[in-house]
Amino acid sequence: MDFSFTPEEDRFRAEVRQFLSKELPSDWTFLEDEFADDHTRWQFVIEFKKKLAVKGWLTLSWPKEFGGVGASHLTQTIYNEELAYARAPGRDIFGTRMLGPVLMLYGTNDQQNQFLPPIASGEIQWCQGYSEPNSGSDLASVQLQAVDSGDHFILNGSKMWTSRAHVSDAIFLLARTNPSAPKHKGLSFLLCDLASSGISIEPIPNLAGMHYFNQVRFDDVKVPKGNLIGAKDEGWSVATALLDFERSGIEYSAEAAKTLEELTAFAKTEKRNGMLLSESESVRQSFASLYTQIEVSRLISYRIAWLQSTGAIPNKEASMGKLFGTELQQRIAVFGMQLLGLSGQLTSKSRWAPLEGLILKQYLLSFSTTIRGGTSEIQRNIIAQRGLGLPRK
Amino acid sequence: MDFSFTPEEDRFRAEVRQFLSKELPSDWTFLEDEFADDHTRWQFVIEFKKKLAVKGWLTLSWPKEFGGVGASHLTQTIYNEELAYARAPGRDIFGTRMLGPVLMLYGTNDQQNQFLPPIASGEIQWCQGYSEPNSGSDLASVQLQAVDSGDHFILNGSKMWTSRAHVSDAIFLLARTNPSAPKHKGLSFLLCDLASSGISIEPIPNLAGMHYFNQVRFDDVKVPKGNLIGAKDEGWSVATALLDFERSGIEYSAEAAKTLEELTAFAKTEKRNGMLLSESESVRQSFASLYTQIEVSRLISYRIAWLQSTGAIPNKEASMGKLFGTELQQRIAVFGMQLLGLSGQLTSKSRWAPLEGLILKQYLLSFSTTIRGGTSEIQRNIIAQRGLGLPRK
Amino acid sequence: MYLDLTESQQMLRAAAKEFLASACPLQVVREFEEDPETHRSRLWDHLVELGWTGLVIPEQYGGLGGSFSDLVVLLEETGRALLPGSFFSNTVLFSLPLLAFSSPGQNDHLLEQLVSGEVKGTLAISEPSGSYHFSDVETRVSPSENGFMLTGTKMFVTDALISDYFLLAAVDSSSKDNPLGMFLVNSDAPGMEITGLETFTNDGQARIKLDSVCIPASHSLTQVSSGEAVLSKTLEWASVAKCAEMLGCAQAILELVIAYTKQREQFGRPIGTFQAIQHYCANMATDLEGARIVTYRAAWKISTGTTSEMESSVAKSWVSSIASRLVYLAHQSFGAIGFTQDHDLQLFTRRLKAGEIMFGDEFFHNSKIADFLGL
Amino acid sequence: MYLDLTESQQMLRAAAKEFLASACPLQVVREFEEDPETHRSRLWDHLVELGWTGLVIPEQYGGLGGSFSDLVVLLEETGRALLPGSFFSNTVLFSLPLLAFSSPGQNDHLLEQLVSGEVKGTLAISEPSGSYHFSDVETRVSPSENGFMLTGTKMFVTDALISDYFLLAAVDSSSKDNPLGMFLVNSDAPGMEITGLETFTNDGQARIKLDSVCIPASHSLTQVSSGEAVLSKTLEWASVAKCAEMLGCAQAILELVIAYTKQREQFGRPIGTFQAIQHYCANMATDLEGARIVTYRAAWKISTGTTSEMESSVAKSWVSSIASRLVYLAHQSFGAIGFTQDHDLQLFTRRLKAGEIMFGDEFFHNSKIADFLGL
Repeated sequence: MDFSFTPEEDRFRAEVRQFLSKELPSDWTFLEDEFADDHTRWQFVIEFKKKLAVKGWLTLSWPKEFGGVGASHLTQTIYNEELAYARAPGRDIFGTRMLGPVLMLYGTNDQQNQFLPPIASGEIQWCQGYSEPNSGSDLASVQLQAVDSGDHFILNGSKMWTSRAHVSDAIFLLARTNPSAPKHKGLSFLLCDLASSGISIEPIPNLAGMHYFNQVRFDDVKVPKGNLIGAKDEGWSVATALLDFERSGIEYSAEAAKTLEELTAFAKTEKRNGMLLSESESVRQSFASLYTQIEVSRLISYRIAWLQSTGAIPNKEASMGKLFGTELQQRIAVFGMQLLGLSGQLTSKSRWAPLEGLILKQYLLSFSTTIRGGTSEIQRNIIAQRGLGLPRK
Repeated sequence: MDFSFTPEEDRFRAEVRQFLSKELPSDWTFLEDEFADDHTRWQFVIEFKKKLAVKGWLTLSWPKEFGGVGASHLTQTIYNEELAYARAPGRDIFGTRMLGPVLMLYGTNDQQNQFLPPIASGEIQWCQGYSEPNSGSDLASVQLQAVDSGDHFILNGSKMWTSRAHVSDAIFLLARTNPSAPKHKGLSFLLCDLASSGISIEPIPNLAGMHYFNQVRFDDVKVPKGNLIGAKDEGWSVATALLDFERSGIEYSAEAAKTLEELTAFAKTEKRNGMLLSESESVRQSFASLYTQIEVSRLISYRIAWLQSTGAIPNKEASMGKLFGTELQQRIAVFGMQLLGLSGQLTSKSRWAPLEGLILKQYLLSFSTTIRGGTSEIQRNIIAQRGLGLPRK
Repeated sequence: MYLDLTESQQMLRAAAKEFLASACPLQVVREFEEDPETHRSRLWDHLVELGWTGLVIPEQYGGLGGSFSDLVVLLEETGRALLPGSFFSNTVLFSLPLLAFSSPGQNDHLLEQLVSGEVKGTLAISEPSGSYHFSDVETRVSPSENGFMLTGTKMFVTDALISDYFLLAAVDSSSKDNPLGMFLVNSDAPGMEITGLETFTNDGQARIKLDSVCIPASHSLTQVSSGEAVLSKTLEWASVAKCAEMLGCAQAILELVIAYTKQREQFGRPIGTFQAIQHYCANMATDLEGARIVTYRAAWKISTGTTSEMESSVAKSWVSSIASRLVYLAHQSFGAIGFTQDHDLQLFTRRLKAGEIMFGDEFFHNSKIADFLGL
Repeated sequence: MYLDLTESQQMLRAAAKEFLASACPLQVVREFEEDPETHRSRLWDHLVELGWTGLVIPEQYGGLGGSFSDLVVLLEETGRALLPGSFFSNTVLFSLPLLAFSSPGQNDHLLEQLVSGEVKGTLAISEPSGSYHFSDVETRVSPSENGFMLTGTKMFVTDALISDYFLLAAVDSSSKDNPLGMFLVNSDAPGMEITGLETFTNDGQARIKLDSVCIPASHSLTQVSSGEAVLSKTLEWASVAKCAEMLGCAQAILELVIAYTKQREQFGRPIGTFQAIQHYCANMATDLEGARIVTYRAAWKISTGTTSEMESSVAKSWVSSIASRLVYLAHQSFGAIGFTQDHDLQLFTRRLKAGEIMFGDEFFHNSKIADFLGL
């Protein structure tokens, strides 16, 4: 047993932390879901991502042959932890963590040469087109049609919940190329330029009023055949192949730790009924319990990263990390709102909002954390069936 | 809206309460599950039941034509509440609340004349034979065979979880009289003298070391045909007919209220770290929360009783009452154990056990409350499917 | 015991349902959030016409003389419909205490004006600390020529921007026995500065700065009872009334969930067939069953004029405690669609959460309950 | 970072598993509860033979010189097997502090005797108040001829009836700086009265009454560190060691549940196919995943000699908090059968609950964590 990081890993963490504190405005309280809400802010995000690219950090874990640093999973986890803790922009999950590895595994040399470098440099923003209006947890029920038409496919249908499509350049997606095959067969993995003719993007603002999700409609959109990744009709395997990207879920505990620190500072200055909030025994118990849960979440994530670093595939553990981390975020959000009391109602627009309205934003966003990226119910099913071997039927 | 009881109801409550405080030893801390643990104690229970019978209370809600008082559901609820609050013995659920009404509905005149009076007088102790080794929540999967043999049936098989069989005189049971019929058909409702030849009773002590449950084995046991209640092969309808007995579940909140009062007294005298437990803010919060939940449970029960008094059939509400009441008992047990700390480990045998080991007993018994009488899962299924109309398949 | 609505309450409910369905569909709720002025006066005129402004005010002032239980019936429906505007603050936070604590004749005219809808009032207690504890009231009152002078800051004052009067808590530090006073303050009195607050329900809360605001002596509401008594009763009524609104709102959420999970299919079957979803719904329904009955009980206690503080705190503690878990279970049942601004669910989610916070949350009321329990 | 057992730890675990499977099946656990004497000496001799009594004691005293992490590996297995007897108290509650806080040469012979299994020791802190707070120690110590004299009452002393020595906390009220002292007391010293306590795990806890018990000056264990330091470290180690036992126990429970729900059929299918049961199991497994990693982390911190109090409290807070919900979910999955004395589940249930209570529960450790957080 050794829970320590190597001196190089510690140095790297310090370097990332120093970079972030230098490059990020000290009053940065924005959350990922609102980066793209505002044009000026999004420009800052893009510039920031490019700075990360210059440091080589965007593709930290990519193998050297694909232009990456070839860093270990633990290094990548440290990086992700620090960026999440700082609520930093530039964590390009769709490009660097999802499409990149897919291309390395299934792309032709030409496709790799064409698509990987712009991801690594931060020039191209990708988004992900899996979900559709009628498919939530049931991902394989894709209805977007891609009809073979000589040197290209013609796409008709729509994608839903497409995060940041409105500020992205391109989308990777699953489309049905063989409508007569069973549900999981007959899908193909395609890359599509969002500037293509026939594409329209409609915002789906969320309950916090932020524009993050979109519906992307495809009306006779042409996709060149060169943009087919892997074999035709085998897109399901391409999309779900067990990719070796970092999946520790370290972000959950990192973001939670930051919030808990901010709430601690609040509790130590704010008085109610003549007493500091931090002097209340039940407030103290809540802080201690949440701190404990954050530690649990963080250690579960470290273990996932470490397992990956040994070449293991921690499926069950990743589901546990996601399940526990996101439900923890909800518990912190509820506690934060309780602690703030009436002031918790104030939005970030109010000059009287404590912590610039951060807690309210986090509370409102917390409804989605246990849904997106695989609902808590799906995670529990996976843990029980795949992890513990309980029977399906 | 009127939440008040009538003056007569209030008077009745006072009368019951006074009776109980006079007739019960002041140090009575026994729980229903241990009444039959000890011969002397069980004799006291039986005598106590007969005293209740003399007052007419045993058959409070039976119609007058069957020798009852014909009291309203609310009066019956008050009675049940007071007995539960006092942890009094003599609540003969099997005889007065279950078999009695079944006989009134399905029994012949002869059967009613034969079996009802000894229930009303408290002379005969009945137990219930529904569950079997292979049927838990799936009650209809009865395997006990009853073969038609002229003027009697011959029973072979066994019943499980038979509460108090070891101190009972007779058992009412479901047996399979038609093995080729579907699961819910082919069962018959029979009455069987436990002194019959071929019956053996084995104790199933529970995890608290109490003897409450038994396995009852039937080896060529003869049951006269006159003991068949309702038609042959239609025992399922007899057993599950919606009987108009009091089902408010008032016992849950009544027992809980008593325990919370005892814990309150403990917290107001016991010091830890130089402070009374009752001065701890988180202890105060827990007490207040549990008190609130007891009130909720009690009011849900009153509503069920009131609905019944109007002739309504509160299925969904009764499931909610059971679900909420029993889970509340678990929360109180957990809190009680937490409050007692190390002393909570001491059993009733220890002279140093606080509250004579009551909290530990309640904690250990609390594992069964959400299982027996219909598991919490079954209650939730009923609420969702029958109550809210969610689809089964 | 009679645990159902009276016949007249059932009529009141039916009429309210009908009116709200036509005058206040969710589209109006949305538009009101964006721009209250489009619908405000139309909705208000309707309420006056229906007599709602005088529901709890005796007939001698032109009102209907309804009970607190009647009010609860109505609020359950306005909560279910998410009725925007100042009905709650005007009736619960202003009319009720004015009625109960005015000395004979003191505010007769004002009560008539409340019924006719000519004037509106609201309550101003909380301050920047965001607390309902009496000890946190720092706004100062001192005697002035012909009356009193008030200085301080009030926060989270509901409907302050459109109210004509505030029932306002202030402290006279020179008085040892009864430092807390309750005063009627005109919204246009010199020295008043009212600023709207951006809250997540856009429900028109405001900050009020009082700079040496002078009011006549007759505007003290502590001639009959102490300021503490006025404030504590007012807060108690407000918390039970809020419970009623919340349970209507929560009931609407449960109905949305049931309707959705019955028809939404995933993996080839309605998601309402999944045991996880069924159990979520069962939990929500059970929580709500308790919420309804504790709220009705508290309302009945208030209506009958018996001691009711404990029962009121029990109601608000319980209804607040179920709000957080209910909204999470609802969203979890809906999945992504419930998280969008376009979906109606979020309208209810935000208001239910706000209700949890208002007039004391679970912890605030648990502290009171612990006191009552002698702990 | 290396988050797995070392090779030697894996061997230790395998050997422990093998030994416990043969020497300590659950039948032995049951018999031990009824009548400890049948198996006590046989089990003890085995442990001595395997070197377990010297696991954490350096080679110079004849021990194996293992680390605290090694101990945790072993305790996870003894927890899984519910090993009865005094291994825990002797090793964790006595050998560890004796080793760490004896002055050079002070207890060399005793350490050798602990390794050889000739003597046994345990810890006596709590008193009738049932508390682990230092301020609740009321047993008095005063100087006497050639040493100290002790008077007071200790409660919940594990394995007191079979121990030769007690490491005992007492207060010298005349000392202002370091009132708390830790002393070695012989079990057969005049003035000692040891009475067994009936607990729900029948684990041999006892009450000790000390009436002017005299001990030599050399029996003070506060020559190197203060009494508070000795006690606080001892309690810290005990709480992490208890976590290890508990997680072995909890793992065994989860495995029982999985095996049962896979085969038990209701309504024509294994109950393990019901989503409710699957989600219960997923929750238990996730809680346990966290329990294991926080315990290992605390053990690693202790092994490396770095500051570890916070991490230890985090471990005990978490493992205690999951214990209650885990046993309820397990029983809920089993239904009635798990509630019987004959079923093995209850053996684990009772011990896991007892573990939650020992050496500070969730609330006790949360208070410490809040202090560490500067709240």
